[in-house]
Amino acid sequence: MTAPDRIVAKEGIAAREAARPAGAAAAASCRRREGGLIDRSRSLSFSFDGKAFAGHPGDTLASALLANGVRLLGRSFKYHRPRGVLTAGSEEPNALVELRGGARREPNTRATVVELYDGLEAASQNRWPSLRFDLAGAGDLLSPLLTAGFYYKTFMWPAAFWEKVYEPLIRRAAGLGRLSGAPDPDSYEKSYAFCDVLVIGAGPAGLMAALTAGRAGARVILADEDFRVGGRLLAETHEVGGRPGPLWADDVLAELAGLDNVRCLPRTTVYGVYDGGTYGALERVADHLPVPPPGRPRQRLWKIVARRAVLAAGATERPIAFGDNDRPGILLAGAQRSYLNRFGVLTGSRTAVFTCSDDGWRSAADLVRAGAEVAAVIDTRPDARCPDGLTGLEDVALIAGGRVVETRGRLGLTSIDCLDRDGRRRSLAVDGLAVSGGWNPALHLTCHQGARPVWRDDLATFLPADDLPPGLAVAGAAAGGFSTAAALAQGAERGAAAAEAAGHAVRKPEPPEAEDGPVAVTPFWHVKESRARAWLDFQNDVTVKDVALAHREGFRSVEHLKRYTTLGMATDQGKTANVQALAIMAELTGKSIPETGTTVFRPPYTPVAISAFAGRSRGKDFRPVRKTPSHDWAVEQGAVFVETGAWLRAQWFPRPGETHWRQSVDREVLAVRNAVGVCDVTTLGKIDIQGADAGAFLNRVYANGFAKLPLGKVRYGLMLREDGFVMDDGTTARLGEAHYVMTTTTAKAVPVFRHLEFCRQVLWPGLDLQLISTTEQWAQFAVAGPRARDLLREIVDPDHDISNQAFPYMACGEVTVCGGTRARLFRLSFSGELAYEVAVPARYGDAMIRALMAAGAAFEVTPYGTEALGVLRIEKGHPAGNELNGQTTAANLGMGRMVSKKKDCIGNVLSERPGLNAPDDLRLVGFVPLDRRAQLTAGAHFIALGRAAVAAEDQGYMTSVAHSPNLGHSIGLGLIQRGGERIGEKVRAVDLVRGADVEVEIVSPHFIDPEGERLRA
Amino acid sequence: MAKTGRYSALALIRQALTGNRDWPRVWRDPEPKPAYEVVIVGAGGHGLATAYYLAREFGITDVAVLEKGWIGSGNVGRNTTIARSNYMLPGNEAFYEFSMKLWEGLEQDLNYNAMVSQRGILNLCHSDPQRDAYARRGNAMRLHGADAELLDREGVRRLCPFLNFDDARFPITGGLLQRRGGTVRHDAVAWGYARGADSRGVDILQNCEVTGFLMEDGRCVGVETGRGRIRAKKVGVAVAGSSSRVMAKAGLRLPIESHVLQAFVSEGLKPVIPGVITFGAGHFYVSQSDKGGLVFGGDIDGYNSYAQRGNLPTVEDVCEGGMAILPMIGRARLLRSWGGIMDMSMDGSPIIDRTPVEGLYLNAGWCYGGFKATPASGYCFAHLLARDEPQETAAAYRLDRFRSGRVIDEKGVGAQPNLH
Amino acid sequence: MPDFTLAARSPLAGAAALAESWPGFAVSEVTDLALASLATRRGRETEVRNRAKARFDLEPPPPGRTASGDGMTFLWTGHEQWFVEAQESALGGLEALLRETFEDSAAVTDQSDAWANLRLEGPATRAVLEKLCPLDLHPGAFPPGATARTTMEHLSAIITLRDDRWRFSILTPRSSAGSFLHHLHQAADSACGAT
Amino acid sequence: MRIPCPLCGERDASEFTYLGDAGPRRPDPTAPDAAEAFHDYLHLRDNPAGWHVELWYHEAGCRSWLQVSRNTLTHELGEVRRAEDLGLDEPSP
Repeated sequence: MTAPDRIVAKEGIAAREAARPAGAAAAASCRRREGGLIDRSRSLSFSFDGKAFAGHPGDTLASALLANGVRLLGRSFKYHRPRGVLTAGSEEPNALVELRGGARREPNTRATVVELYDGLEAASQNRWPSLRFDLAGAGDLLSPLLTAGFYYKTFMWPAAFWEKVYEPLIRRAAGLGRLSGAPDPDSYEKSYAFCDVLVIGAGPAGLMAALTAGRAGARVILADEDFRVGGRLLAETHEVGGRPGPLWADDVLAELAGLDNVRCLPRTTVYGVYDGGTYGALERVADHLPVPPPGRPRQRLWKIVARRAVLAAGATERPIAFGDNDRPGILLAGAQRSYLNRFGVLTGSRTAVFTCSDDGWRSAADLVRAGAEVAAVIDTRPDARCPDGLTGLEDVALIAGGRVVETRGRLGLTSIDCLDRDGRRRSLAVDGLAVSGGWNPALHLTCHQGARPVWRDDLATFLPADDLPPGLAVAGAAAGGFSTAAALAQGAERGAAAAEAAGHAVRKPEPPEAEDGPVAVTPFWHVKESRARAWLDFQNDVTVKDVALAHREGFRSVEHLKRYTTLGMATDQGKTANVQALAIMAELTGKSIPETGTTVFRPPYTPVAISAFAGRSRGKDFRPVRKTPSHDWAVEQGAVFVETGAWLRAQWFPRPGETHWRQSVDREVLAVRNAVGVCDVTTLGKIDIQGADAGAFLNRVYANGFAKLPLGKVRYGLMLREDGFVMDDGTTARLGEAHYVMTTTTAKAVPVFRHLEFCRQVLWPGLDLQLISTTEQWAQFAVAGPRARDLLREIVDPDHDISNQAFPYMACGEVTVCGGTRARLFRLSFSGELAYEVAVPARYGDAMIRALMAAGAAFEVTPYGTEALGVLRIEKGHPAGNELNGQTTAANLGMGRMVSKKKDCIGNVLSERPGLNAPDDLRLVGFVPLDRRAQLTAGAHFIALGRAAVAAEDQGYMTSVAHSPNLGHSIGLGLIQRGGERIGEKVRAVDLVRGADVEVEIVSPHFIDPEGERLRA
Repeated sequence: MAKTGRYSALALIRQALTGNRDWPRVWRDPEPKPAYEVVIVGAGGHGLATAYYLAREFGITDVAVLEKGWIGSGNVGRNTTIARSNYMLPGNEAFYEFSMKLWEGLEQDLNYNAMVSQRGILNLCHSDPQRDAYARRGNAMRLHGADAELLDREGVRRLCPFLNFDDARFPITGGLLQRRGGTVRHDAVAWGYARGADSRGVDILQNCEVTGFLMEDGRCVGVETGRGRIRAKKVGVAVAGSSSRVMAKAGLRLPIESHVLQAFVSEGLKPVIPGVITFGAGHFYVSQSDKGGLVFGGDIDGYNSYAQRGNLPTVEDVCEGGMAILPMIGRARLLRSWGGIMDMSMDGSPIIDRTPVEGLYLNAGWCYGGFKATPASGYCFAHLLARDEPQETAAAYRLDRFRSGRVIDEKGVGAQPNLH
Repeated sequence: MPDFTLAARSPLAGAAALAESWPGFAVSEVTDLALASLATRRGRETEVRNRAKARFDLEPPPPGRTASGDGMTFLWTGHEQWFVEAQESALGGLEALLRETFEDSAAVTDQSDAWANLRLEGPATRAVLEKLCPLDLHPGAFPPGATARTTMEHLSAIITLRDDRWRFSILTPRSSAGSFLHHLHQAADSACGAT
Repeated sequence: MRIPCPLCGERDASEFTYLGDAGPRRPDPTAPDAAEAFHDYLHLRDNPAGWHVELWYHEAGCRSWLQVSRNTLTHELGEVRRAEDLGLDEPSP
């Protein structure tokens, strides 16, 4: 053990040193010949900014670049300051690169967490023309102008210049990395997992927690963001139970791997805590490979439901703010040790240590042990001395009560100036500076449900609050247990408690022996003597001066500070910045840190690719496809398909020679009017309703009367919402004494079923009825046209009489078709023609359409699609989706009289509100262009002739239009004020967005067969 | 306003030369007075804008704005920053177009650069009925003097060639474009209005939670606060997200539920998306900020919540929607998410009206469209407070419209707040 | 009159993905089972149980469970509701048999054509399903005979563990069965290696 | 968020469809004040910050409508019961 006075004596040597060219060695290899957790027997080639390098398995991109003497890795956001590596983990603010090329380019990738693979390509970003020569770096000179929030105070004159000049300039400077612009070529997947205990982090605390719970038989998931377990043990030289830390970690991993009840997920970041013990985690399945293997995803998004969880995510080291503290070569001390001990890399040929706690001394000790030169330990504590237990530091200079005030080195550190406790200034020629400002527990996940961390003066840090997310406990450094022994003990204790809570008997764990150094931090936030800017948020270039300006201008709450200065808004989310900035604001306001505020964190802990959240639901697989029973047949016919909700439906069936869709649709419409057409209407919702009270129920959910629907009859039904507006329409058929089948529109099948269940279970649980969807069970075809009956006589087995007398309009019944296949037949018409709908079990749907077509050949049967279906219903004046838009009442649709006032039904009370019954309300009517050649357009608004096209003159709008091949011109349905009273009146249909303005006549909405003779034929 | 108070490039240079030491506070931190002519509860965007227009347009400067936390801590600081006036229904469009016009002159008016950026908003459509509905809406906009263009598929492709035209489950068939739509730097709106109101004499009182209303003879004559009793001739409440909780103190039940809306931002990226784009076959909207982050969102989570956080299914749904139209953003990383509490009303439209309690006025029910309305909402609420009659573009936002049935239901889903 | 006898087609007939198999996992379509829903009419709970016992010698199972007897398998699907499975060949119509058995004590509705019935089997089945199914399928949580209705890849699915190891069945709506199979195929590729 | 369905067990909330406050009871449409009562029933809400009894529909599972106690500040779940079991005539809590 060294006497402190001897170390102090060495100060004189350091003080006399002139600035020697320490940076000269920068380009040489910084890899030590031995030591670390890399595989020197294998070499991996990679490139950075086009230059080839080599590294080893076990390297990160950052460690491999540092090993190759590359210190300059990027540029900051605002001032384009040259930047190197600050950390060795996911908190990295500086060393961001564009990883990979082509469509796989990933901007803003932290070099410190990229696992090196052979052939890796990376490039620096946010610089032009090159990383070393970045013209935008000149902006650094203008920094007095570009203070926090400067843009709120200028760029306002002249007003037109914002979008034209200023903003384009700002946007040119926006962002860091570039997207490829091409679709992400990789695949992603989701996985679901359930466990008793989720352990987050596989350092000493996490490993111990997992081991304890795992041995007790609990279902355990252990997730760690690193590709190797061990956490801080990998970066330090600690022993655990007499074994080197990394080897102990390997032993534990091996034991865990042998337990069936334990699942280990390396390369997996638990990024969010959600309600009900749900945790989001991202597994980087193939990010350490050049491309994912065939069939495998690049990343997997885990949704883990855990009865208990132990957060053992460790801690993040804090920098200290001092003049030009952002130069390449200045690292956090813990990171410097990580590069040395884990990766065998010296981050400086001559290194100084700047610390406010004993922890920084570890760097000096490890460097000395590795035979590297340590220029000095600059310890802010006036009474600093070498901590107990560290050896080999006899010859290292100590500057007690010291501060680093300035640094030098344009593209990398060459020297520092520091003050001793008496204010004497001295220069040290160093190309490495290890900074230790204490540790912040990685408590981010504890905040995800709103808990706010609490300040602990004795530890000079925020600790997790008591109101943790339910089921979550915190262990190790994340809970303030900074020593290895404390981490092991807390891990064992929390792991045991979690397993016990999940019902497992736990044998009291014996944590192995390990270092138990005291935690002595004298917080030191920034060096007041520094005149140069001192960085807090490295990436967003937020300095101490910006915090002072925010304070001056009144942005003093933590949230104002962050929003005004952009502190903590960069890709690292302020992991290395927020606490210091808060402390500095506290100093400025003269309040304590807890009085000033706290910093909270929201998901995700580290950024997650948008692709990963989308998983397989992208491209054509964005949503499932529902295919009708006649789909394959329609494909054979060359049908054009259209997406209607989840369904794909045939839109029309082109025939050879038809060059425009209208030719096909006109032909199909005429075929229905003149012969017979067939259309797959399976997509309409079908709901089977059975029970003694089914009739009474229908009478309450439909606005029109259903109490007396006879057996074997179908009735049109209008369904209102409780607020009196129309919800849906459809038909209901009575197939048995207590058996009904309802149809809904395609779009409303699901919401109507939900609504009926609501009515059945919540409103009227006393009624006896059962509901089940049969949409998928039956393939249903509309057969429409004057020859529909002729065709069906070929299909329906002859023992069923379907003559007009036996089976009139609105009849229904169960029949057999095609020689015994059971079927349902409904005499319904959407087109206004003699029409039926015939339903067969869906397995026969494909055969049925073929049978209908074959049987109908003699009657010139024509398949028709949704487009012709639309034309037919517009010709007939039936409302559909464009009219049933949720904003219309029964009265709007001309069906006001259908709403029974005599019974209790959903919606009839509120349908009588004055706002739904205004005298100038909209009414659905028909429209024809005065100039029959003119095309009507849906969405046009109606304006009186001779009046200006302004909002005050707006009388309504066109809902649906079609070309009627029967009438030979365009027709429309529309909602216009007092429409029913205005038949024969002429107005303009103004469609400004399509440049159309057509004079139209208001007509009856029933363009074809207004008396309904055809459908009763 | 202090001598150095006017913002300009020149002021920046002058300050730079003197070490930025003389910038004044953006708004004062006064002690509450015992009485004001008007007290506004809630120093969010709408409350601050109300105070600003009361002072600027209606000459009422004896005004206090009360905020339980820090100004702008509500939804003005938690949104996706979109400004647009692309509404369809009478009662809405005139109001939002009025708001758009106020946005257009805002910075010069406030001498504060809120970065009103009219880079356009494009609503994609994926079917013929949707196109027709957009035509109806676009025409309504044009009839109100707003701009609107209906684009076909090729028109959309020319504007945004990077959209998914090749591989979409729901192909893009066109879109409705409002070129004057865009984004505004949200926090700056609160700060700019605060600065403008403060400089005209309005007291902005932070950390001043309203704990009750002072009632005399059935009339509201002030508020009880954590910083003492404050009397006022008129009290205006603009606390969207907390409207039910605050108005309950006056014994009122509202046609409002509080729901959580999540929003998201990606890491900073070099610009790839020019304006605002919305997906029409799912719920997703996105723009790219001047700092480079993709700012995006989708549906509300769908259940009553005051928790300011949502859950994973919504995150997944939003990102699925994003990938559906913009497969190039897949490797961009979602950086941060947040949740805001929305006043979801029963028809999806807001309320700016007197209440049954004399002297008490309500500005509420903004669902998740309140940000774009900030200027007009402030102006119209100020008009109502100053003159006791609605401003003409906000006349339909009555509290009693659910009783009368004169609802303004853009989505046509009825009295079901989580569907709006 | 020409013969238009209708040929049946299963929901996934001809699906290429059904021809594939993976190490430790296979999927096939079950086409020989009839399916009908059985829902107790209001207040007839005891009667339904008695009739089931008498005719099929089984107790209609409680929530989350299946029960088999006399060629019938009951899958619980909702409050007082079951899906009843039986061999297609064994009946003169399952729906008719159930109607005859339960008369007016329960509502019976044919569901045979509404669902694609997939059989998933092999030691890797849980590893495949982990990527699709949001339920805990650990044997402790989802024991043999367990059944549950849930959502997988935006699609409705009724999953049942059919033996005491790793033979599952999934019922998923007919119209979208192709999409379901597509996702299952991708999950199998990921879990077991692309074929 | 996970909802303990009394029939199916605990499931992710995404399996359920939310309706809202379970307190309001559909009024008697024949009562003289039916218009006002229906307005109140359909539109006015207590909207509390804290425990809230609400209706959810287990749409992807057993299709039961459930009456769920849930805390709107913490998203904690309390008692969950089938709405049908509660019956029509139970007075509002």
